[in-house]
Amino acid sequence: MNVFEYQARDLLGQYGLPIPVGGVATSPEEARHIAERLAKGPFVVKAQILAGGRGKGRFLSGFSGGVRLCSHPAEVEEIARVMLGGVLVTMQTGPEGRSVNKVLVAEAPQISRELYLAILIDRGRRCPVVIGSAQGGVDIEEVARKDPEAIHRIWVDPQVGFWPYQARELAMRMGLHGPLLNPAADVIVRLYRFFCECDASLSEVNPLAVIENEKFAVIDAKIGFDENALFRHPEIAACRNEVVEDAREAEALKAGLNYVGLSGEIGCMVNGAGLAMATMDILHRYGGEPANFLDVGGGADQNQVTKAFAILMADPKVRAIFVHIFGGIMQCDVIARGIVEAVSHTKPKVPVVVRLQGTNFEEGKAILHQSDLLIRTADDLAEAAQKAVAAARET
Amino acid sequence: MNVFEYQARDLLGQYGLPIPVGGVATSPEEARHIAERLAKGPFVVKAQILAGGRGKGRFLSGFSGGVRLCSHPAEVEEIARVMLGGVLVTMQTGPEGRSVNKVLVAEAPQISRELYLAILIDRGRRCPVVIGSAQGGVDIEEVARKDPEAIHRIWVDPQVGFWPYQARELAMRMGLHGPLLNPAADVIVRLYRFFCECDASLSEVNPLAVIENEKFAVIDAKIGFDENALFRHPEIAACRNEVVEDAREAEALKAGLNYVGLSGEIGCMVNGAGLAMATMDILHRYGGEPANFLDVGGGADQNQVTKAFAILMADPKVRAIFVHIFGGIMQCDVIARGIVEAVSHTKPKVPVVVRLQGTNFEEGKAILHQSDLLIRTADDLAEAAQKAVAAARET
Amino acid sequence: MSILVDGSTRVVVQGITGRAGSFHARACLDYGTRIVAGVTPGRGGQKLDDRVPIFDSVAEAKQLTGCNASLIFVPASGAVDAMLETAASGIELIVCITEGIPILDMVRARRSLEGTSTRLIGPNCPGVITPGQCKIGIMPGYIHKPGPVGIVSRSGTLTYEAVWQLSQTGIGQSSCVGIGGDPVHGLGLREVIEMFDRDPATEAILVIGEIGGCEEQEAAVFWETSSRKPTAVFLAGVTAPPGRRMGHAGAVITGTSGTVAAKIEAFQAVGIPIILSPADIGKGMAKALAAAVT
Amino acid sequence: MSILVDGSTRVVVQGITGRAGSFHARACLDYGTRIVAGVTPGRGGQKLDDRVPIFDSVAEAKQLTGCNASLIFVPASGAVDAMLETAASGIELIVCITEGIPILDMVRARRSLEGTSTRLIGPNCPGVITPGQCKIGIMPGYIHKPGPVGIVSRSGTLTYEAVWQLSQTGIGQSSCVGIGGDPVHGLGLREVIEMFDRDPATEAILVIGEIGGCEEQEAAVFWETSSRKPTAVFLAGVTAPPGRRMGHAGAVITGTSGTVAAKIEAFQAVGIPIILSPADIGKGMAKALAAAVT
Repeated sequence: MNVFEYQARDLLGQYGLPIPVGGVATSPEEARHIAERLAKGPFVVKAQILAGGRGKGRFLSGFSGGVRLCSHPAEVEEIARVMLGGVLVTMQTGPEGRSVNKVLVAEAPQISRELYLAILIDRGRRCPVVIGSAQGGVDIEEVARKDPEAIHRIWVDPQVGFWPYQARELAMRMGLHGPLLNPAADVIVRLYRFFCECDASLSEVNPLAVIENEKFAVIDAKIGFDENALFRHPEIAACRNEVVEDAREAEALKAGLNYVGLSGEIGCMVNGAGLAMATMDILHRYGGEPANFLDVGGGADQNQVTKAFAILMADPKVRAIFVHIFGGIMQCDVIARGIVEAVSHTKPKVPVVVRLQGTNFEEGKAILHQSDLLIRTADDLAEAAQKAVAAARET
Repeated sequence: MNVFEYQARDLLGQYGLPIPVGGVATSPEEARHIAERLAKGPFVVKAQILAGGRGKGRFLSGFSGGVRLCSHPAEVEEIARVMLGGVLVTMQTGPEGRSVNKVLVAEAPQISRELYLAILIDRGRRCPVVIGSAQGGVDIEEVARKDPEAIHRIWVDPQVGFWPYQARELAMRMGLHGPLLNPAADVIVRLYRFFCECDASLSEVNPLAVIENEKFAVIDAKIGFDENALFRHPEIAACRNEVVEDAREAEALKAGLNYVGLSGEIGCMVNGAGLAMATMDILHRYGGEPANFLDVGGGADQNQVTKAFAILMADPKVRAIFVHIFGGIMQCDVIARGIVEAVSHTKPKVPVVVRLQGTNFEEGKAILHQSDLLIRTADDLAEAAQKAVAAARET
Repeated sequence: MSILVDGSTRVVVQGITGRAGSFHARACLDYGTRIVAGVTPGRGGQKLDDRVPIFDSVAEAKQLTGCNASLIFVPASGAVDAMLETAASGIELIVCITEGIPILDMVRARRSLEGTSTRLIGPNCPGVITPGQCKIGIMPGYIHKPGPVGIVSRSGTLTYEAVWQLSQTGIGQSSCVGIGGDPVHGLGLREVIEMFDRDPATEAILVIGEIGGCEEQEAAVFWETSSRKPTAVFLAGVTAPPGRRMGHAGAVITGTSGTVAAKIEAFQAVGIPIILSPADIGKGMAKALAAAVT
Repeated sequence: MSILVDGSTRVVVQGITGRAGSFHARACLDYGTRIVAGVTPGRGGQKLDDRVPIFDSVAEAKQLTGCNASLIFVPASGAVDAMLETAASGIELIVCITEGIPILDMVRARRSLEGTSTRLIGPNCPGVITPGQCKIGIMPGYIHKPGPVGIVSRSGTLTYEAVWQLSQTGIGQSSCVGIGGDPVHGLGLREVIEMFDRDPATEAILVIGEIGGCEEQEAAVFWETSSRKPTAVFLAGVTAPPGRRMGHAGAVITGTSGTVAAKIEAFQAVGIPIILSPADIGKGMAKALAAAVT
């Protein structure tokens, strides 16, 4: 679960990381008031969306830049007015962009150097890795490609923990010496504590700025949390309601379904994450595009099937629904009854294609056929996918 | 630093350990009010002193028992009136006993079994050890002597941590099974978390009671903290003012001196803990008894020497003062000047014997001799100790 | 022959009195697996269905039943504790079905298992099965059929689909191992592939990978020098968008190494055929086997 | 010959720019110790008294000066970090003077040093000296004199008193090691005694113990089978009350093993003479040496 920049700032601030003063605003007036309360300009106004590349982004309105510097509170208000309610398109948002409902207003300190700092889990080594670079403020993947030597890593033995001397070693490799060395190590140690204590999956500060040649400031931060660990961090889990930008995903979340919204036209309902991805892939092979990833899980009950149908049907892009179930522990006849119930109940206006395979699949098919509902079935996966793609083209 | 039972209860309660409801009172009326607020009797009234054996203790007034059961709030008030302001003598207090300024009033649950549980550092293995026994409510040293097999230990690898399965293993060895097993493990895990997170040096629950055959209660707890770690636990360090029972120790604490009050007649001032103990030992060999342990440390300045003198002289038992300094990094001439200053300033009414040895000891002796003060000196340690013992007998 | 488990494997089920634990313990028993013990702390002395004795601890279970593999259904908050308990008792194989374990807990768990003789499969996996001999997991047993193909997979139902297609095509399996969908887990693709390579009963290998991480690339390196057994690979998630978690905690593209394209490239570089459609897994495997014969 | 340190030992001082660090670094230099580097993070590139280069890290200091022992004056809150840094750099001897380190930090530190080649002396100790060759610590150098007696002690000034008495009696020392007064520390009494036993330059051993713990008892066991070098023992704290911490964090009697009586018994059981009065340490040692000659 990723959080907005303004939420990340609050959480990092609790761990003593140096955050430029500021606040989040939902109206232009509020943005102006925040700027007025800050000591002095210049100020920065930043559109709050969950995607990177904001600085080089462009609003659908034509306004350029999701991050803008201002000298006066009046200018802050003006910029906030343009951003709020707008749709920002960046390299990471796709062409549809993201709505901007909040802006961050903060002091914009004089930056003398821009560094990169991040902590994440190295899956291969199965441990946290602390990553630093003297080349901050730019795309780190780009740095990694062009100049891999410029990226420094410290892997952490989870039994020994991360010690200040390791933070100093990283800081030194990032080119920090003299009076900057201990403050840099302090920032790194605090970020590591935050990472572990809050069960973050990613803690990226980019850029970490040196200001006035003597101290540090977190200019931008991208923070993600391990969903599996949210149960022990109720205060972080509470951020969730704010961060679901997609209405379909918000619904699915409430229903306890694993859903990711996509831009295609075939609504998918599958049991199992791997099978769900494979289902999306085969639709694509036959010229269709999935409207979503949806894993109803291994033990979905009729209620969840009904909810899943409702979510798929509420999506105006969906032109056909493809239900793909491999009955392992779940029995296909039970599933079939669930589908019949759900379809009778929700009365989808688009064609429904069902492939049932595995345990009791023949009984399941029989149940679907015996219903009076317009449910198309197929045994073979390829055939089923082709039927789904064709069905989507009908409407 | 050990804390009172009522303080230990509060701290353990914060970690979710099952503490019978109750409160601490400094007056009989307050004790009665606490009992009245509790659901029902019986109640227990417990004298708060920093020594064990209270149950079998006796007040100087003749009243018997520092832990008493009562049926009614009126009886609680009555017992509290007898205890408060009294002096309780137990096997651990010495004959002078300890003043009782507070009593704990708590519900006294119906106990079906009494167990023992403790966590401390095993110095030999250099790790925490969790100790449990089915034989609680009695002196554990006695159990260890008579029935060593009845005491169970789990040593904890500090890199791996203490896991619930280990707590269950201990609980099983303590004879806890069925519906008691998981609640017992929960208590043990919580006590371990408390131990580590609060830097305890000892966390002893004795007895840990089984009540109503289904849950646990911490009936008495003895908690000590690592003094070296108090800097990171300001809330625990704040307990300190409450727990210094000896006025001389309270003074020494303020002056930053390492002082332990004893019952002899020779006030000692020594640099270094080992030398200070050895000094006490040699006085004892010659028939004297130290009034205290006092280590002024390796870098004591004149100010501390003056304060140390003041504390020794304020002790009415002290009949002679023995200053014993080995000049290593400290130079004896500097020390001698400090002693001269301190003696001139504080004008002790008892004889002062000084042994200076090590760096510049001859210059130091000369300074003492040249002063007009009645300072007795000796080169040899045996001679010095004998002079100190003799001096104490003069007065 | 087979890998990891066979007819002599003696299994303890941790969390056997829970809903999933009891359900799947029975299904494993029905398949013929020697479930010799269950563990639920506080329920020691009871029995499951009058046949499987339940103990308070794995150590007790091991001492009294000689179990040598554990199947874990303990909820996420206690699963790592269950793993460490099993490892401490000296049991050599853990199959952990539990889903939703925090990644930092798994980091600690894996670190603690280092240097022990215990091997972990999972968590968040369907388990392991040697058809006709031993099923330790939640996969539907009846779709499997003994035979020459070893399957290793990061997925659950997709593996069932693959097994189904193989069995329908008449191709049996030596063992099937679901390594789990979490980013930090026990045995990896490569380790299982190496086991299959050494196993005389396994004549060919099917690898089912997906987006996220770089285990597929690490596994591919193996063929540069070692295995000559016919192998086919299917990879799920070619249409998955970057940065989104596709159900499995581990199925998320971060950086370029996590994409299907990067993984395909790695296998193609060592000459391993890629099955492009999930509908062609049975056919693809048959083709790989046939190619090896000629 | 000697143990642990000699004229070739190359020392880095961690915390060299602090008050105690710079004072004692100079005192060690004056004694003739080869202080080749200092470390204070953020002060790299400076020098102490224009002669000792200061580095930002121990790794740098080691790489550029070849130091092989470290003397730590870092305050308690950072001392364990300094130890781990030194161990990670591969330096084989740490002498930590720092007082007041929390015991749980030392528990972690000792555990982390296990399996490394680094030996720790201290913390909360006076250090180690091989008279005439190398002083790594805060003891007054001039009281020492080269000779045949190896001293190991849990104390500071009491050791100086003992050395003083020995030197006054004409008995020199091979090496003197203060192992420190904390309950969890580096090298123990027994380990240092074993080193003295193996050291050809050490002809006799003086042990200075005190109340608390049971290191003395563990050390005494050594003589049951091994050392035949003349040995004398002094133990401080016969008059200390139970349960009170006598200055040193480790000097507290808990249970019976911590008492002087229990420790005396252990040494007497293996025939080691006990020096009863602290005024008789020189004489006692002379007697032990004389007894050995006859």
